[in-house]
Amino acid sequence: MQVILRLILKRLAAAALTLLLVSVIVFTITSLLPGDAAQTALGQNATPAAVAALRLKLGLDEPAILRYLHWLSGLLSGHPGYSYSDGLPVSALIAKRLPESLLLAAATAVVSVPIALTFGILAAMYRGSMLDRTLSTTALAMVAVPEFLVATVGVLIFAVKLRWVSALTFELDHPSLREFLRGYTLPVLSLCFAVVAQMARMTRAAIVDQLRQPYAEMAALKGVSTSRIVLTHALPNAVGPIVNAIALSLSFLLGGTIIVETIFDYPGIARLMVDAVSYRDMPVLQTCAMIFSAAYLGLVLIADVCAILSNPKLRRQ
Amino acid sequence: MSPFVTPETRSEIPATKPGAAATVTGRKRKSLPLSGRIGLVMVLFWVAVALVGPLIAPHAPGAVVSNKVFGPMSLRFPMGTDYLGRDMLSRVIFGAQYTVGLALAAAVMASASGTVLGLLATISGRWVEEILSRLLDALICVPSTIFALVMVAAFGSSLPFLLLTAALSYVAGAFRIARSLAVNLSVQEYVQAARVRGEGRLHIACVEMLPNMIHPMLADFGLRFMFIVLMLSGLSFLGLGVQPPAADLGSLIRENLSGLDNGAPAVLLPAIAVATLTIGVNLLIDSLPQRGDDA
Amino acid sequence: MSSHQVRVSNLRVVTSDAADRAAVLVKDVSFTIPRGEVLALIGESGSGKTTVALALLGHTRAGCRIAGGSIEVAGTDVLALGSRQILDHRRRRVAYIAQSAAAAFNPARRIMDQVTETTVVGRLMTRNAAREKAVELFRSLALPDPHRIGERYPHQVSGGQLQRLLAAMALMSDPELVIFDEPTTALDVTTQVEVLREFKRLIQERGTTALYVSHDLAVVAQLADRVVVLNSGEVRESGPTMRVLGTPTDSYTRSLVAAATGREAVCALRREVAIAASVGVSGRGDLSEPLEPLLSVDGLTAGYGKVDAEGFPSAIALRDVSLVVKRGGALGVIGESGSGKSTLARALAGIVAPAFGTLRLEGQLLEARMERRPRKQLRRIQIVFQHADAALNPAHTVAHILSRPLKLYFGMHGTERNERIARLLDLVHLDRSMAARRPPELSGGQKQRVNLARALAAEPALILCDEVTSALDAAVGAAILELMAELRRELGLSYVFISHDVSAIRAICDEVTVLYAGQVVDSGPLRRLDDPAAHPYTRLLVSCVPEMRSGWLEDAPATLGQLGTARLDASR
Amino acid sequence: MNHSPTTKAPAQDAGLSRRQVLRGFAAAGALAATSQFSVARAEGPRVGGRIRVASVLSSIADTLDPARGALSTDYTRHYMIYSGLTQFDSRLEAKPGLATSIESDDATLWTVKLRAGVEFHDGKPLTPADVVYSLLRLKDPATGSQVLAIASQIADVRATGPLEVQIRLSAPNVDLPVILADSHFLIVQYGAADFRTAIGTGPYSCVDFNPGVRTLARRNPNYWKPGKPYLEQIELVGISDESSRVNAMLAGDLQLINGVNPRSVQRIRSSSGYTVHETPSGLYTDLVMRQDSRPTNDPDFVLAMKYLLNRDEILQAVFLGHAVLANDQPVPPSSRYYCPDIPQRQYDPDKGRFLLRKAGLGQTHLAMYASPAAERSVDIATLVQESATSAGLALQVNRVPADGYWSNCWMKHPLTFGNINPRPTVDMLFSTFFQSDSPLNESGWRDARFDALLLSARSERNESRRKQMYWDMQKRVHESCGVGIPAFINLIDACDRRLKGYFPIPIGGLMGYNFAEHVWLDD
Repeated sequence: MQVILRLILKRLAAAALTLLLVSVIVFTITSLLPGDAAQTALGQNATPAAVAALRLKLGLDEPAILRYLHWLSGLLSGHPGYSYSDGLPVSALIAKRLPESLLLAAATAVVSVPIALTFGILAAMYRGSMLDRTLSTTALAMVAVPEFLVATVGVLIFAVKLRWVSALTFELDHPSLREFLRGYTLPVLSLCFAVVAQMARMTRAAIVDQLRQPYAEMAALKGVSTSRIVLTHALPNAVGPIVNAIALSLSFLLGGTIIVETIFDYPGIARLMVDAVSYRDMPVLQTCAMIFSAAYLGLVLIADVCAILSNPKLRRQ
Repeated sequence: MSPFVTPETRSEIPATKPGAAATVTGRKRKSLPLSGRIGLVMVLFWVAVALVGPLIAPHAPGAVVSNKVFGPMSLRFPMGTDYLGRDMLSRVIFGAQYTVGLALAAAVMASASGTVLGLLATISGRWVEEILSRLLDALICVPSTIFALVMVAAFGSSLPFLLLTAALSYVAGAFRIARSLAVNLSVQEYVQAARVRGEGRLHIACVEMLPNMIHPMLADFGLRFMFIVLMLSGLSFLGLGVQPPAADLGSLIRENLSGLDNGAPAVLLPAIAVATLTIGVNLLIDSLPQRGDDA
Repeated sequence: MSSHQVRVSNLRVVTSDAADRAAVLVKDVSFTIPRGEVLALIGESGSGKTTVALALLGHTRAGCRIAGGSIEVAGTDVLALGSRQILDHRRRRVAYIAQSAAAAFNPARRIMDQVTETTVVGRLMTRNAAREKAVELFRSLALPDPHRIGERYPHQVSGGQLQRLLAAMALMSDPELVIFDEPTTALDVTTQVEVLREFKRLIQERGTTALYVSHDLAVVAQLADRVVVLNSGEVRESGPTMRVLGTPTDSYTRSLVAAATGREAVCALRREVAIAASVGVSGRGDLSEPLEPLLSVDGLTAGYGKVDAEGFPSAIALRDVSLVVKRGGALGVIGESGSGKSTLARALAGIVAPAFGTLRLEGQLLEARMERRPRKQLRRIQIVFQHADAALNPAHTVAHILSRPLKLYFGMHGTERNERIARLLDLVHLDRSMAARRPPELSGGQKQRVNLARALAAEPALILCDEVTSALDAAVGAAILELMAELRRELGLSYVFISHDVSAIRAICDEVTVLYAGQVVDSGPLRRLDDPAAHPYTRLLVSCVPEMRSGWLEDAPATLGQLGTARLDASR
Repeated sequence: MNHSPTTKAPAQDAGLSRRQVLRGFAAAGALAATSQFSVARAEGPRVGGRIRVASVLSSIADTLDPARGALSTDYTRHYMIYSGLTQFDSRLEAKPGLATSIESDDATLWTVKLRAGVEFHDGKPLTPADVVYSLLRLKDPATGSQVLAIASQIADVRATGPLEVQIRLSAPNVDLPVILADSHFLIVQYGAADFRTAIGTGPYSCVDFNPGVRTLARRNPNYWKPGKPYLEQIELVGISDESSRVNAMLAGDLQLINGVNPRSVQRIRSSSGYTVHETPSGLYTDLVMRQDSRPTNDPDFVLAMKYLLNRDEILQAVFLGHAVLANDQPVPPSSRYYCPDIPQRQYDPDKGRFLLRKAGLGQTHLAMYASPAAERSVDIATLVQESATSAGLALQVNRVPADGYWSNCWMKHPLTFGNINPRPTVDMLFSTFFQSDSPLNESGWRDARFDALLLSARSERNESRRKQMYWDMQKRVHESCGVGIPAFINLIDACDRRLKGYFPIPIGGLMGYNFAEHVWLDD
């Protein structure tokens, strides 16, 4: 357990550094963006007088670096400031969006992880066979088609033509399972297309790698069936890389869903961040970046802890 | 902690020791399996289209040549017309040029600089390694689409910046892989032998390690290429990407998306083009003989 | 004939990848094993012996297939079995004991689960019955704590114990045939004796029919009733063990036996030479011995991991080691796994920085880390690694590999360098045309010769040899040793020859240092190995080297246990 | 009733004072309201039903503050929740709203009579203080108002009675009643500053507002128009992806959408349950040639580019015919001030080439900035590029992301595209985008005669003289201004066929953003 504790502590320190770097990078690039929050908010009506007035109102007259430092010190004390766009506290905006994003990610994970594992395990079990090739090519084809095309085709068939599901995902006032399924089926499936392939490939590769180990041959030679070799011998040893692939895919599900969120009008956090870019809303943008980065670092850490826990040699050290 | 004494009694099958990644180069090339050949044909086809296509394209990519939008396939317009009545065949040809050229160049840049940085991190001191790792961690943290969006918003979508953006978005992943490969290689005995001999770091990185990283990096390159193609099409979805009237294949799908419900070839054909290109690259790379691959 | 438990006739195994250039791995091999007998399948690497053994289980490795012939085990036609019947065949009738138990056990599962797996899955026994039987087998194989050892994970058990656990796993179903595939090759000699002894006892007690696959004639001589000699997939000779090993008729068998006995003979010869030489040296020592030794090591302590306040690393591999290499001398360092002998080589080379102690080369202080050593000192000490394979960059040609030290140390270019490369190849008896090849195209012996040539290119004073022959077949290894002896004579080189193999040490060294658990327990001239006054561990090591006579196993009395368990623990 | 409401008749009589005109406004407005109401009654509007409406964009910049409304979604939201002193009718003239009358003698000092008995959603009555506060805050820089420039015409607003307010302008403007119908001038409660929620006097009250996600509004039973509104609940969302928007409607998830791509019109029309509402409007996308930089300030270049606009091709290829031919001046044919006498400029590449050569610009390379922010400008740009190439001019299309386009590209580079929304009055249009010293004078065009005409027209109470001035101004723009206007774009909405009561108000889509109080849902 001490290994894990030490790993976690070390990673947390590195993560803090990484997050700081992310915020510096985001800050640097956004300060290179043309226009500021006042100009973009006024858009076509941005006369110099109006812009100056709005800048004053938003506090944009302060130097950018000072605003960044304010934001940073605010974040450290748990209060990431106010949105430039509508003056709401950033935390309130995030509080509305983050649960939605987590819900979508969770729903997608619940569907895609078992599918990917099944794909990967079956492909590994029958590697080199027709089934393997079919599954692998299917997975590739799934990811090779741009997301927005998959989503739009899905909407045309299942929402417009068949009317089985909804073409948008609305905020549900009184969610029932039926409503949930209507609203979430298409976005979840579109996202599955994007993530299943990668996880399936990694699963297959990790298991195949284990199947090449002498112990797998030994198991075969003592009369263990192929399926049992894969499931009870190779799989426990392949947990590390598989969990890692899942973690990477899940981190994608939080930040990489911008297209799906746009198409299904899903009120997720990726769209919030894109809005924040469009409106030069530095506090929101930075906070979103922090969330994505923290999620990524956290997931990778969890994956590494899982990998250690799955390995008796490391676990007992 | 002396290594186990393990006589090679398994040499009935060709040696498949870890680290012997380059055995492939030593052994005589086996002919590609069927899937690899299919992949090769697909890739060569699109490379050929990108290279010679523009010479034989019937129209300029921006020319409106028909007053019928989303026209069907016909003798005059073999791939139909697009949402403005432009010739799809010409647009797909020029689109392929952008997709193949841009994505290929970006993937090469990402993989190459990832490899170089990975090597650098491995052979340099702790501080360089730490700084590089943190920096690239920071890059990988931010979702690539959003990163690209910010980059394009800040620097515009001229070709060089698009290239740089795509490369930057994927360099971190390449770095991670290159670094883990390099770390594995750095404990190989031949690297230690070079060190004991008194070789400089540069020599160790470039001469001893690099040649043995190329093949696994190539496998990674295929995926990276596919992701860059998809990222470019994602960018075009968000209204960024290649400058009009030029368009990469993903943009072609995007701009003709409203033709989807009546099955316009203007949207289906570029989709097929993207799929065949990316699948082709991966089939080809997957079927390249890898270390210890028994499939 | 019905007494024949195993009948293999005209077995043919080919590679299946490309039909046009299918290589034949096993050519028309036939043999039988009567019930209750042990047949040994002898051959060097590449002989096809493991392929034959696996065929009895109805298994071929990926890329191979059985192209003809028939295999009958206990009346069952193995090649006619369907995929389900094959599983049953392996669960009930034939058991397999692999070379490396450490690799054959799944690291992520408890030993008991793996030992009982097939009997439970195959419904041969209930779970509880299987566990009881396993414990009983553990006990009969003299495993410590038989009730609880099954609850451990493989990494928590020593190599010799794992090998016995693997045997227990094989015997769970009371199989009709047990296949031993080099089961002791990966073990230290002292462990090997114990394991061999247990195997022999089990075979005798149970009247087991067994196929014993090995390259080691001495081991085979202890266990097998009959032998089949394989070379390049073909049977060269077969017959009763003592007849074949004693009076081989086939030329190949003769060469095998010669290599083994020859080495014994050489050893015997050198033993006497060494004794004579040491007498001679002492006689004219004052005349020829230079004032300072080539290399002297004083109080070397080294290890791995974090360094504590007093400067000790968390895992200490070497403790207060001192030794001296004379100019032109060959110092043998002998020890088993965990003795710290490889760390010694690395510390001398500067790969591992010692925590304490000083190194002196020709009287000059050597920097601990190689980065700090001047190039001239680096040049004077060259290292040759155990895995010839891993020590050569697979991406480069032999010429390129050899050219590096020439360029680095001597700034050689062009024709001069090429000529030197050619001469180096001559020196290690490699054809000059090899220069254009890459390591993957070379055989194991050739690779090790290239490694030697690379070391020689630096024109060193001292070559550190870390288990240089361990990964090679006996005959090939012997040839390398011969070459090294020759080079030493011609070039006046010094060696630090690190090995677990007593006979290899005997073949080349004139001084010996015995390492045990990171400490020097014994040292002296080579004859120290046969000195009755030597350290008990030294004597144990020597007595555990198998000899090619029947009954040796019974005569070899010593076990590590006699040294006391406390010291055994210290070695891990 | 002729094509114009009854307000027209006195207005065309030059002898009447504006004071009388505006009193007429009051009477006619009341009449119009009741007559429309009775028409609706005859068809049987049903009270009840919930609809979901999607506009083109929604983001974290969404606001409940009418002063800061920046997008059609904002305007729509604000008209749902708030009421203005006046309202637009389908001819973009002012009808009474919270004001029952707006009167002025000199078009400078205006007296506004407020409707009695109007209640805010929280039950408080509407008072002059609310009106004074609402109008004056538009002038306050701290408000961040979108109409700071227009509101600065307001010199002062004072409560002059229990239901009376006086507005003093800094200069005469006969269009004030129309300006007050604009969504930014909607009336908020006195002291309103925190717009996390909204309290207005509009037809719907705000139940939930989540920026970038949705606005949920429920029927205001105490709305000051008796019987209205009809719907029980409206959920307003913004969906930027057009195909998502159309698909979601066709899938039954939305009942009303705007910003329909011409390419989707046929598809919606052929569906059984949905219909398209198309409104010709004054919306246009124009090529802006800055007059303060080379070479776009060369009159020959400007004229050449106008000849190189292949209007028919743009109309067909870009808008599929869902647009009206324009003639390089901003007043649409539907306006009563439209000048029909100007001959239509035709696509003439030869003339274009000749003029370019004359200007010495045969081989110039020039960047042309377009953006999704300016509707269809990217497509138009590619077509312009093609025809320019045929005339020997190498134009490079620079597509720029929507965000930042207005502040950093538009009008900043020599050759950009603008996108001008319909304005309620010709005066607003001209004074914002063509007046020499207007900060938004797109092309930086300077024409002293035009400026003089504009000022005179603003205070000119004689309708025919005013019209003549506007005609002259259109001619001047057509001849020499640095904007090329190829087409007026039709506003295309689509809705569920059961949605009734829809009529166009050509200031914008969704009935000039005002659908909420007018439509009902049939069973």
